[in-house]
Amino acid sequence: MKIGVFICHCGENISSTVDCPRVADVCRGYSGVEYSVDYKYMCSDPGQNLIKNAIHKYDLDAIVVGSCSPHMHERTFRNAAVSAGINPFMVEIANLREHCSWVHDDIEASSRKAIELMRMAIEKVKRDKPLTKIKVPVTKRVLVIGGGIAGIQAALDTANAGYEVVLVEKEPSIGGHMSQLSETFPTLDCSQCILTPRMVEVHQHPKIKLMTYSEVERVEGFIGNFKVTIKKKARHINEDKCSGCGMCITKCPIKKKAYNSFEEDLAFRPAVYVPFPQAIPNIPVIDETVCTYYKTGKCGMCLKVCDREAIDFAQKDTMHVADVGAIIVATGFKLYNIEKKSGDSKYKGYGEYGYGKYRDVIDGLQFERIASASGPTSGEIKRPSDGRVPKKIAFIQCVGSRDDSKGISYCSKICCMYTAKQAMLYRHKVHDGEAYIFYMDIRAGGKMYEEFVRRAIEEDKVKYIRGRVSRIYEEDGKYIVKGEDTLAGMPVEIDADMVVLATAMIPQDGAESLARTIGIPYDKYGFFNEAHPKLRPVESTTAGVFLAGACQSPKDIPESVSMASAAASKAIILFANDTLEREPVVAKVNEDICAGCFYCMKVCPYGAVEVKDVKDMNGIVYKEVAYINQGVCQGCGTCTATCLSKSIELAGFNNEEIFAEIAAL
Amino acid sequence: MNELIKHARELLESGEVAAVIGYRQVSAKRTKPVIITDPEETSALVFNEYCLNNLAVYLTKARIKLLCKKNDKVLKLAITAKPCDVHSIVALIQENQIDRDTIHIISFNCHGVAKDFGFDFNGDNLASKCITCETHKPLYYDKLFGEVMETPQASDTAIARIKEIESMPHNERFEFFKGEFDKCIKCYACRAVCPLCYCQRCITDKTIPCWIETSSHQRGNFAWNVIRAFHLSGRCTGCGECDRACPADIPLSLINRKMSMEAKNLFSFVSGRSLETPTLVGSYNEKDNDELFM
Amino acid sequence: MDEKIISRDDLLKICQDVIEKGNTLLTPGAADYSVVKDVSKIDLDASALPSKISYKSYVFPRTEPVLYYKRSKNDVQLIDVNIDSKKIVILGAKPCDANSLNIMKHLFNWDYSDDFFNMRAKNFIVIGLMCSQFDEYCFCTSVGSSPVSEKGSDIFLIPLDANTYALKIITDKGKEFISPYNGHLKSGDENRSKRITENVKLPETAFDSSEVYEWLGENFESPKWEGVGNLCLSCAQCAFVCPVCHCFDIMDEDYSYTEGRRMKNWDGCQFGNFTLHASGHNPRDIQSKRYRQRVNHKFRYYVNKFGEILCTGCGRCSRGCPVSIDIKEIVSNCKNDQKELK
Amino acid sequence: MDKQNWEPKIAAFVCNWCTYTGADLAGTSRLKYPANCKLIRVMCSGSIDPVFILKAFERGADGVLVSGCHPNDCHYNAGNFHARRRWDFFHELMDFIGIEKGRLQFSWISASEGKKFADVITKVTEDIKAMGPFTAYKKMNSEFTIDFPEEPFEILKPVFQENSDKETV
Repeated sequence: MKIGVFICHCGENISSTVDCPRVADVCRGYSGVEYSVDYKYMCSDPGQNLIKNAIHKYDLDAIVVGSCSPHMHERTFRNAAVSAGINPFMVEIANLREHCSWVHDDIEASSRKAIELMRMAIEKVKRDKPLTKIKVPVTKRVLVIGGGIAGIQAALDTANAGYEVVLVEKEPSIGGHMSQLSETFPTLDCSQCILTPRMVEVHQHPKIKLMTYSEVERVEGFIGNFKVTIKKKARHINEDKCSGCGMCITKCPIKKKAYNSFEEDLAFRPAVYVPFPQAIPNIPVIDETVCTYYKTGKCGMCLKVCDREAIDFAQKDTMHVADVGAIIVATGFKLYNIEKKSGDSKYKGYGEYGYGKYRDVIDGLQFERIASASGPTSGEIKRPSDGRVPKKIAFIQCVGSRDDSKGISYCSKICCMYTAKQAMLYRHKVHDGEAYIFYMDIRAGGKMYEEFVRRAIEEDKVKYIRGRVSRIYEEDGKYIVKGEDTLAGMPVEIDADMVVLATAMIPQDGAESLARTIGIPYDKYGFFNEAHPKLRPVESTTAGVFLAGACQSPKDIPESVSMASAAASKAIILFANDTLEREPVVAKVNEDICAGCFYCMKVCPYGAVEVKDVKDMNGIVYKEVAYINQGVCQGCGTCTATCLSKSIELAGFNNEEIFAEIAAL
Repeated sequence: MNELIKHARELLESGEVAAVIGYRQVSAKRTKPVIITDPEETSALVFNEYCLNNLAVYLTKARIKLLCKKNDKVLKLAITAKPCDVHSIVALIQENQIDRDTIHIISFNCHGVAKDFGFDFNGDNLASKCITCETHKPLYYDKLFGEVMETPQASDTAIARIKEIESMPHNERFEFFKGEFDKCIKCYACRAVCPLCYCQRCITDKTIPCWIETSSHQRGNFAWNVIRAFHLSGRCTGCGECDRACPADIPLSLINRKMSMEAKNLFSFVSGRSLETPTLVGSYNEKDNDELFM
Repeated sequence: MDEKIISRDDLLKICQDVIEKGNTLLTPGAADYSVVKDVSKIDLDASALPSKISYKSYVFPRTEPVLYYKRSKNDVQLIDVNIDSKKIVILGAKPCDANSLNIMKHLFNWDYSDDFFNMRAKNFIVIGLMCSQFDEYCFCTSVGSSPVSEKGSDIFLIPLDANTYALKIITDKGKEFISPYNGHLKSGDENRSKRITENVKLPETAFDSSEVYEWLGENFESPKWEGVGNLCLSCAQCAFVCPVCHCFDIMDEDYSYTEGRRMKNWDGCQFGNFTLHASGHNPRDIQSKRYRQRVNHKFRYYVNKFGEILCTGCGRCSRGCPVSIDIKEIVSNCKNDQKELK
Repeated sequence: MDKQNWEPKIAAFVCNWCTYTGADLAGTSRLKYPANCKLIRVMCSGSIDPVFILKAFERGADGVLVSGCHPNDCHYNAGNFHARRRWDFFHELMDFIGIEKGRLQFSWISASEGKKFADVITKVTEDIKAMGPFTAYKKMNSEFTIDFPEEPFEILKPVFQENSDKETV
């Protein structure tokens, strides 16, 4: 093997404390080194040309560059090597700058260390093997989990780019939390009005396969080649036959047994229902838990009135398998449960605010329903308890958020804005009403956001009080809100008719189990982790799985939408090629000597290890060995060290290479 | 003993098992493993205080597994196992080497075995592992024989030895173990008798690169014995076969015992005691000891 | 034959002199033949069983460098090993051990003369001691030796009583060794030692080695090997404790990246990798073939090649076998169709 | 060996993502630390096998440092957790066998802890200097080593030439 050695001065960054010409001289003396040279700037064009010319002239098989950190210029030198016809993995970098010249003063010591670092790199490169990038075929179909605004946006963008989409939503209708909202800040335009057309578009899009009332059960495979099993829960309505006429809903005798969860339990719904009138798909669901038929076997009113024979009491959950190349997770959020919780819950709740005890102490989403024209009060602001119009409302921000003692230290980001909006809406609808907002800080970063809050204060006379509320109790039909005005430095007491709590956003139920199903990491609250907080915010650490919306952290609508579009474009980028190229730094099992203990499987963070049967000449399985799926392996090498017989090799860091480095210490 | 023979005979005759791995008597105080496939030969089977071998080592051997394949059918393998040998079987099941379904465990209520062949069975000559044994009744079995009898009392000299070594300064300890390991002739009997050393090719047999020098000089011996002990850390079930097999009388199970104690201290784990507990190697706890790390 | 009488004290004086001259003196213990530093601790016990490990490692070490090398850019420099020429005196070698070098020397000299072995063997003085003890594993009488065999000894001792030994000088090397100490020797009476040797209890002859030789020749493919093959666990303890097993492996060891040494290490035919070819093919892929090889090598191939059985009947391999495989039992059962090998 | 002029040889096995990058940061921050320690980069601390450490001692290292990402920070989620369990064990074994704790040290150094990297290297170097050469290990095979005439590439001689600004290309 012929090795070329190139020592970079990095201007004077290296050469000021390392005698570069001497290092090059010494390296020339090592066996295998055909050519050794030092140069002012190896990464410059002349420097790279020096490398390329040397490769041609001396017919080099491998090169070692003594320069800055490989994190800096490994790619540069690999590209130079490739253009001169050498495999990029036959390039080793000795870090003479960050690990040597910059950190040592003593010329003698750092020159010696530089020589030793070069010796290690030379011995390693002798054992390097040419590697080629791994090609994996790509299934050009995306799975979007969650049919809220983020999921809808991601699905539409991907579908409009020409790729098939499977959109899975666990509720009977898509729309998510946005469909529950009344108006949106800072424009105060009607939430449903802007959302519904998008929902219809999803429904009618030829590339989108919509699966509502469904959940992801299992995810196998890897980037470009996921196999997803989806459980479609039984609706007990034949979707092909149902026309959405709603006769079954009107005739259902069960009227007041089940709370309407879309109305945030402020209203009831029948046993057969659609969540809301604009639901997509407009197909009802029969709730087995309240339907008389499932209890007594009688009734069957819906069956009688349905002229299309769409009612199917015997329907069972079904499993569907989809092959997809990418997954966009957009499972969204739910609100912190403010009722006082027993000890087993992760969060403590706010017993002192009396939520659940006093009917007029409500959370933000309940207020949205009350303020919504399609809500239970048809948009009139009324108290849930007695239907009276409240003359004084206290809004309390940061209920749950930014409160370590209650379990959440993060800011839920949107509460400042929606509380301002809700106070504004209240003032618009009840002109003589008073709105008080208890806040810790007002965080109104965003286009037109600060102006919006100012408008609430200045034009709509919303009264902001900086301070926390210690407790709420009922007295003569009023709710006494005891708090503190920290700016005035005195206690405050407000006798409100209604209290609205801006509760924290927390991840949707089952987020953690879904994360385990897909194999993506999540933080201690259950929000999914992005691959890099700044540079890869929409990718999970699992290749091919992208994140959109509030499942990653609290977000408002425009952020969720832009993140969804970003996730969609990541998927589209992935689909731009028929095959996927991956760095070949992956582990490989020596099947001849694998004993099949599967410790590698236990330690693999990515589930890349599979069981493979080894057959003899007659096709009879005689042993089971580990097999590492090259598409899934991320190349950490934990399996290589766990393998007791060292039967796994990590390409680029294999045993011989590391041995050589140690030997050349 | 007749019950054991009868049971083994029934198993073989019914065609349920392909072979019975057991012990036969060769002299008054010595038994020897025997692999029986013919019902007629079951009469040789015995179980007593001289059944020292840990027969679980045979379960992973390809040639023994081959015995079970008859006309496309995989028959069971019956094994007579002391309660402590069952620990090895559990560890092997957890490490995917055998299926619980294909092993028929014939076990015994055990009151200890002699430390080696040829010794009278009494407190002075009790095998070291039996002194601290807590499983006189097997944790898993398909058939149980034997009466519950009292184990002779003996003092735990191994633990005293470990304490003694721990009290030495580091350089003395190093010299002590260097001297012990220097006796090693690299016959690998410790590896051959260990039920958990089932690797198809041991790390020491791999010479490109040569992580463990194959020469049996001090350094090669040191590397081999340290890595052997490390590979068994958290896995060793403490059967003590390595000690018995070693022709150079290196106190191998002393190190194994020490590492088992560490497994218990650090991770509250004892190998081979439960099929449900995840193995120590290959699992982790976010709360594992972090003191070691700066 | 020249027979003398020596008292125990005089014998120890000779030993003391050997040590003082800077030579190595070995005596058998329970585990091993060990180097004597203090002659007063010498305990010549004719009724001890053979030690666990034989003394072959002193002439054929378990590991030894055969050359050193150093690589420079375009060159390799080789440096030979100096073989220590110290005399090694074995006092009280068992008759079964004493003959081991004589048996092994054929192998180290038939096509290539192995200096390492020959140099050490030349400096070896074997003082044999009659053996008066045997156990269930001893079978020296079946391989042409006996507890009173003088074969292989340079000098042979027969204990007459607690403090006197009959001393027979067997070889010229022995004569040369003892000549400086002739003053310690008194002339003896051959009949007296004969009375003792004739009354020594001999282990029963377990098999006829020529019959075994015949059977092995005809039953290479015998299914009987399977039984013992299933039982054997593939360690090489039998080979490593054997006084005449001599297989070795050559291995290069680097001790810096440009320098290194070539080592000669013991190897054993029961290891699965022993015959593993670079191609991946293994002619002795299963244990029964390896065990068959071991028996064949000892009782047939070596006889064919060198006319001697590669076995001294010491029984170490059986005594130490973790699964109690008894080679005597195997060999004596092999030609008996009624008995399986296990 | 002259203990005054003796410089220890230290091998550090570090993960690519945290400690190696932390060492880069120490460089870009121009922090100073002794030049005794050479880094061997692996992808994750989970891929460091105890045989690496024994081999480093065999090759004359006087001390070994193993370093990776902090718990919960692993680039590969869990590699360092497996590593930690492995080292907890191996370290106890080494201690029992008689290798002092200072010879084999462990740390978690993140990519942002350039200062910590410099501090750790300084501390490890000082610890090992105080312990002296690891002769117990090095002596083990002295009977089989011979002295070759000269270190092959004269790296022990002062290598810096005063006027090194000559044109080399």
